[in-house]
Amino acid sequence: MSKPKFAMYWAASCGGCEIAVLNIHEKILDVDANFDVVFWPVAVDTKYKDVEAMPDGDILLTLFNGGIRNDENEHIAKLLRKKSQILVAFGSCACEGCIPGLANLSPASEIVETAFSTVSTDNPNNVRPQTHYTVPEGEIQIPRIYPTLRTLDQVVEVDYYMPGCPPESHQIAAVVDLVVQVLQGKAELPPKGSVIGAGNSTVCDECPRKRNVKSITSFKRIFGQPIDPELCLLEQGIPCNGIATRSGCNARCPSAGAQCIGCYGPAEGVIDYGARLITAFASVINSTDPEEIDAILDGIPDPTGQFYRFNLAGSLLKAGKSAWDKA
Amino acid sequence: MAKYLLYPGCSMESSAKAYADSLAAITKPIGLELEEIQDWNCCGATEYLGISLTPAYALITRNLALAAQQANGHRTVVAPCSACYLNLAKADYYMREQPKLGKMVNEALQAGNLSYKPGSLEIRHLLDVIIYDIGLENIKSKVVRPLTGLRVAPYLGCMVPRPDYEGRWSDHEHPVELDLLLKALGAEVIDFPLKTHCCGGHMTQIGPETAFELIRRLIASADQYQADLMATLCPMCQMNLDAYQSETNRHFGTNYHMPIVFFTQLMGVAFGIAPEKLGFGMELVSAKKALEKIGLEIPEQETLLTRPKKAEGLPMPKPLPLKHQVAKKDEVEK
Amino acid sequence: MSDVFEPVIVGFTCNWCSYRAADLAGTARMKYAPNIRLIRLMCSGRLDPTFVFKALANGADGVMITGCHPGECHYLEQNYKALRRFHLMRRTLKGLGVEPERVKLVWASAAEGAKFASEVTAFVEEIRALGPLHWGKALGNGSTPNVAEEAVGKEKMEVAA
Amino acid sequence: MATPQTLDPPKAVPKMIEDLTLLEEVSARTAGVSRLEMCIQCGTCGGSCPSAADMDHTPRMLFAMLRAGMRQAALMSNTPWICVSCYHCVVRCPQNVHIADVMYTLKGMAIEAKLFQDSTAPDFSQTFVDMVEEYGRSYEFGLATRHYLKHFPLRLPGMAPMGMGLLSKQRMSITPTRIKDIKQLKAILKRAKEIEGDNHG
Amino acid sequence: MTKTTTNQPDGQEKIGVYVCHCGSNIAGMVDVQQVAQWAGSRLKDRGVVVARDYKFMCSSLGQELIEKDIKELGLTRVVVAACSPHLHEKTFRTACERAGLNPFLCELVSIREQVSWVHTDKVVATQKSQAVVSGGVERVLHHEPLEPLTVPIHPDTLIVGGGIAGIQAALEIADAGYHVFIVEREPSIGGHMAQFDKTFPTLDCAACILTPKMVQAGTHPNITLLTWSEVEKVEGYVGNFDVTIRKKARKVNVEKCTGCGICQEKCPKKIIDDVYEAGLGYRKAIYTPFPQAVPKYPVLDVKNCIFFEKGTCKACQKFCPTDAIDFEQQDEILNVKVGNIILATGYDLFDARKVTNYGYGRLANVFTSIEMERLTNAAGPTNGQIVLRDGKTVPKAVGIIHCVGSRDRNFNNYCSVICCMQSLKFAHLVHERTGATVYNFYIDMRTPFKDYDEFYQRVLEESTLFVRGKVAEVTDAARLPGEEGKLIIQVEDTLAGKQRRIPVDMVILSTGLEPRRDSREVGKLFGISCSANGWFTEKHPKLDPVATMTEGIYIAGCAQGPKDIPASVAQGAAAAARVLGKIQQKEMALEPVRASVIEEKCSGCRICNNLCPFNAIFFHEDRMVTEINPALCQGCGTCVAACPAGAITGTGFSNEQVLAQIDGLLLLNVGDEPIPV
Repeated sequence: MSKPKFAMYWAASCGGCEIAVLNIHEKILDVDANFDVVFWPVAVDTKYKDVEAMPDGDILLTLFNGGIRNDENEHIAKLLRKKSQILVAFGSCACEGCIPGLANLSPASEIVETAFSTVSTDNPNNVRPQTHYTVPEGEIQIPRIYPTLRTLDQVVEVDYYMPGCPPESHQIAAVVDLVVQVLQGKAELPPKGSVIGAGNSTVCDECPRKRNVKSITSFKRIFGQPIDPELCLLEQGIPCNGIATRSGCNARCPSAGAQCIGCYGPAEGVIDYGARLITAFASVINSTDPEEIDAILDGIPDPTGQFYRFNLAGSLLKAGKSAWDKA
Repeated sequence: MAKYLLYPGCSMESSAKAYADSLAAITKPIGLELEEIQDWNCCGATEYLGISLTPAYALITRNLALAAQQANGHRTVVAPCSACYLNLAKADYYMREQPKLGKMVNEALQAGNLSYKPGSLEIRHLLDVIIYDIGLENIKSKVVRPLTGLRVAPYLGCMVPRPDYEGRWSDHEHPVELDLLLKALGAEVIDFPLKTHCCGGHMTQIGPETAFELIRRLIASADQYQADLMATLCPMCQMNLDAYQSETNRHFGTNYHMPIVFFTQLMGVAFGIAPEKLGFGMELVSAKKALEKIGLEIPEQETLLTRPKKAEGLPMPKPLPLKHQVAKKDEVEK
Repeated sequence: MSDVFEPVIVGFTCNWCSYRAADLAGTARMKYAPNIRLIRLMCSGRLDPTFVFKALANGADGVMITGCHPGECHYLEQNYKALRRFHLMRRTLKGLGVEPERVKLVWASAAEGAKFASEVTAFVEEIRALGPLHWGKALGNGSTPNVAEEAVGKEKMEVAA
Repeated sequence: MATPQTLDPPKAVPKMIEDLTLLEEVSARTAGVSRLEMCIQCGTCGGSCPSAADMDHTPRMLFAMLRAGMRQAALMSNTPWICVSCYHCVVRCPQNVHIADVMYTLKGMAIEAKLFQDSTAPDFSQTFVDMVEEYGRSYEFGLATRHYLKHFPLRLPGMAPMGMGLLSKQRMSITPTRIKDIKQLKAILKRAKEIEGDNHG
Repeated sequence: MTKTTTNQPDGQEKIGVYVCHCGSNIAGMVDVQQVAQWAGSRLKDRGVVVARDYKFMCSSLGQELIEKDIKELGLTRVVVAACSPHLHEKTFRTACERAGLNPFLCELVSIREQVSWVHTDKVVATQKSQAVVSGGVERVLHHEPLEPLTVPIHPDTLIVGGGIAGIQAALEIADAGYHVFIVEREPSIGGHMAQFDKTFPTLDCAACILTPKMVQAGTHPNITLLTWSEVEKVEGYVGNFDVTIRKKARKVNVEKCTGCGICQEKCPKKIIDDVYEAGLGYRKAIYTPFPQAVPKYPVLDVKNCIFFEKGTCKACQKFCPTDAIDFEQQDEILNVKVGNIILATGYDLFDARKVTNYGYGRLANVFTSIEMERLTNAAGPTNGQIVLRDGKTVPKAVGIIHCVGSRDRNFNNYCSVICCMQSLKFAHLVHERTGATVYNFYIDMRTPFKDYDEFYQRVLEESTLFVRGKVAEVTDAARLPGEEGKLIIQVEDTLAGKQRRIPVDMVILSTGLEPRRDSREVGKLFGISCSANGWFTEKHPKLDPVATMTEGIYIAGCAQGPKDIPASVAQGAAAAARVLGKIQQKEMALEPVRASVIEEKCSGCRICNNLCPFNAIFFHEDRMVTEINPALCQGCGTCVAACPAGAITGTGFSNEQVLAQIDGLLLLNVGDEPIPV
């Protein structure tokens, strides 16, 4: 009998996720062994129309990475949803917007302007993209940018979420294993909508650093001063997001002496990732004097960036006001 | 070595020349570096404030603005004159307490392309700097001719210990700093009850009778304690008590002879500097006799007016431990 | 609906002081703007920024948080924690381009019914001045956003000759 | 130099009705935060004042008068002029009222309203200020002589020896000193006066 | 992964909505019928099966209406839209309970205090009411049945402080047949009152009325006196406190000691007694603070003992007839279990040396009120003779200054309550014992309470000279004839409107009361708060003046604020009554509004660890997880809001409940424009 079909797609994202998948070493052979890769723009040459031609639900597993930034992204998201039995929001971008989601702090028009008119751009005729344009070879179409980037589940129904920027290879391997097990009837799929390839607690759970009762009198950048290699970074005033970030990465950054920046997104059941950090950080500030508190908070120069680096599009407010005002 | 910006004030160049001379004479021995604020102007004394708010504060603040320009790294302005000290400190404080005032003053300063950010300078009195920065031990070590046997009434007047916006002094009513300094010089310091009472201020000019009464109180009290002289740190006080003493005597038919000298002059004497270098002789009520006493034994006098030190009878309460700044200087403690 | 903008405000009140202040305003028949809807928490320390973001995301134009006066917290010191969170929350909103003034922290003791009433009315006016946030309408709840023409203005679509 | 401006004797002022804006006005025109409204009439100020004996009203009474809106009587009082700025009342006041600064305010208002019984003090202040504005420094000799000539001609002989003493001991100079950038100072003061004008017309 | 839309109810729940008219109180401004109809129709798919309006929901008929629906329609949730929950939440919860529905499945939303009474436009008020009801419905969907947790009450009581308030409380409880531990810092109970001579306004002798009570407390079978002891640690919660007490070494074996007093006689070391004699008298290195001390056993003051300084002496030991002196004796640590605690830790006196213009400590003949108490006390250093510091001269003129350190922003801005009467008492005593001229300097004369003003009248009759004015300064600087050698009181006589200088021989400073220097630490130790000034904060200033925010901890006497003896005694008794009430209950129910940690979600980040002022949160180092003690938790929810992993949940005010209520209030649940105002 023919192998179950596998697809992977790359919407608004950096491509790191594809690398991560290839990074699972010999496990990639299992993928090949167990699946028939029908659609994977970076790996195999399939055209959209080929996918459109497939019967609905023909694909068993689709790993969709990247957010929905333009009409092409949305079209393919909907298409793959129709064609796939299991659609996985793969990686931070698809799950919660990730770095591309930070563009939600500015209106789309500004983004286009920045892209086409800043010094970094060589654009002598000051050209702007157009959705339709006729060239001698015929008419070409360029995707239309949306006012904001949306997460996959804000556009289509998603079966599973796999967080991480990118997801850790050992986690991907584990998921591949799981699916293979399921195929061989050796395992059950987790309930729809659940997060796979990650833990249920937060990074601290896997973090080797010592921790005590916290009482913070100042926040500092991690560079330019001695850092106790044993002690919890937050206790040293380093704004480490590990406390609120889903476990599963084996606390890579903190164990390596860098603060967690939160790529694994919120813990199980958390509604707004940033809110958790705001309240947690504020809770352990050791001051009752408004001015002193403000002075201490100056140690977090860009709270929005600190708290929503990966989660903005997936947060309650989803975007900066300037972006939604235009919407 | 600390470096300070000096705001001398008008009197230092005229009525309080003795203060200026003696200060100049002692700075080297105690290693006090002073740099005069260039082209400073009068602080308005106690007069301008009573005429018009913004101009008065603008007048004062021009000096701070100039000082701020001149101060590279050093932010302490030292004023030897009480009124100057208070006016500078007050302007700085009120512009902080009431930003509106700060706005108006800076708007005025704009007209002279100047500006001053309240709180950017630290305004301190000369004595404050000598006690807390130079330190008593340091001063003791410089004493070659202790003022042994000289009974001195320490007199600070009003505007140094009060209102004391920054809490720099040990007390508003009975601060100990001057006493400690004079003791360090070896003088016999009387517990002068009126040490921070008023010398009459500008009343010598506008209501002499009022002023004479205030002068009388001070001189009389110091005399009761058989002080040989009064040591002050304020040109106005010195002027009133010294220059108006004879007039006061005439007014009340008294015959006091109480020399009024600047504490810096006594420091100079103790450091062994020649009196003439210290502005002695400029005082109208001569300190000659008092100076002669230095070094001589004085017979024990029963009649001296002193308070019962805890003799027989009921014990006295222990004195209150000095405020932090004093306390932290252990040498001051003893 | 009248044409003047009527802001929608969600208020979070401490069960021990400000909620009672609201009750007092009632028993004293003090009048204030009806634009506010109150939610009772045990303590301002219970306030989770999630609540505020949720309210704003779901159509509120402003959020008022009220608690016991500093030093008077029913739970000793929890209102100070609310104070810190409030500060950080406002900074974050600012970063998101939302006027921080849309979230206000008010201390009101159980005795301050009048203060509560006047604070509400004042806040309503402040928000009215800021204008609607209409966040929900724009992005809320998966409403399909309108597309490029609006994002990238038509005229920009032409090549600059 | 500017001809010394002297102030006219007070004109009769019609009786005023209670002026309840007085307290506020004084507060508003005082540097810093006056806290005048906090006075509990305890008398610490009146008790502390070294020159109270010569005052028409103790500071405490004066504050009561301000509350009662007795503008004319309050501004007429010699109390602010007798104040020697010793700040005893200020540090002792249980309500932390900025008493001394309120006195300065009242002087200013009295001059503005030309309400004072005796022009000695206002004159002195004015003369002093004139000199400062002219030279940027105070000029004791000019000040003393001019002032005493005008107000205590009879005292001059008595004062002469002292004056001579001061001169002979170079504690007073006959010629005034002028600061370098007097232009700048004058400009600043000019602007300051305009601002003051805009503030309380 | 974030959901903004309201999650659909599973359809299991049956909700009843009841809108109250409250006569015309609500119906006058809110169209209650419409609100009910709206809820019935628009909120149908949210689970509302019945919505009624009724004239008075809180009436028995109204309650029966609910009970009937619960039984017949099988309601699983109830929302009542009426007055403030603070008024009738209990009423409706009980109604539900009667009908067999868990009381916590009932939600009361206020449309009276917060709608009809404060708004003026009926249409708007009605719309707002709908929104409020909608919020209640969404919220109640997430309610869960809760059972109040009950804890047993240990019958023993700890009283901290053996002053008159503490003694009174102890006797009340002990007489009722329950055991009491009194912990007192000093070697004897009695407190400040034991230092006093006469007590106003009746002038009966303090010792005469206090000593019997002290003896009673000392001998009572139900009272354990722990003097020369301090509380070191308090663990547990109402009904079940574990208290650690340090019994400082007396160096005296109380089993053997008979209190004969020979040791004190023989002890060669004389020390100024700063505590009991207020620095005016002396004591030995081994001493009982005063003859009537309870217990009678002396205490050896190691700091001043020659043996401990130089290694020789031991006079006390040599002469002790019962060989009770034990230089080796060490501190003892006791652990006691108690159900309730009363703090009666009293006050400190304001340090008059801070008011330098009054010269205390500099001018010999300026005395403080407590020094005066000792001077006038027959058992005091002068045997009750009122004399100057020289120990012999009787003053001819005495000035008494009120409000020293009180009502003054430079020191304490509050009124110390007792000073006026205390000053009047001194005026009387001085007049009576010396015939001296007495001046009283006051800002305001405050003589409320029974027979106080009568006493003022009496002192007036004794021709005491009253001067209304806060004294500016006390000086020895003579200025006028007749002032030499005197203390001059300079003051504005505000009624005469002139400054006066009044020469006197003696000045008495009526010094104010201050919180104990360590009141804040003590407050922390017992988990209660202090006011800005440092007095312990009562649960309610009027309606619950002896209870505190922490269940099972009560306050009495000056620890709660300045007060006189009658008030302290009354509070002591009141606190005792409250404690007895608790003991009688044997066990008590705690509000089930509590926080708890979901262990598998807790990553042990310890963010929450220092957030709880009630010490309910503790961390298991071994398992690296945090746990919350439900009995200690007061349910504020601060930790719930703080947990970055969302691992802490709070019953009664869970995230789900609040978030759902937001949706409801904003009418997202019915897909309307958020609140058309």
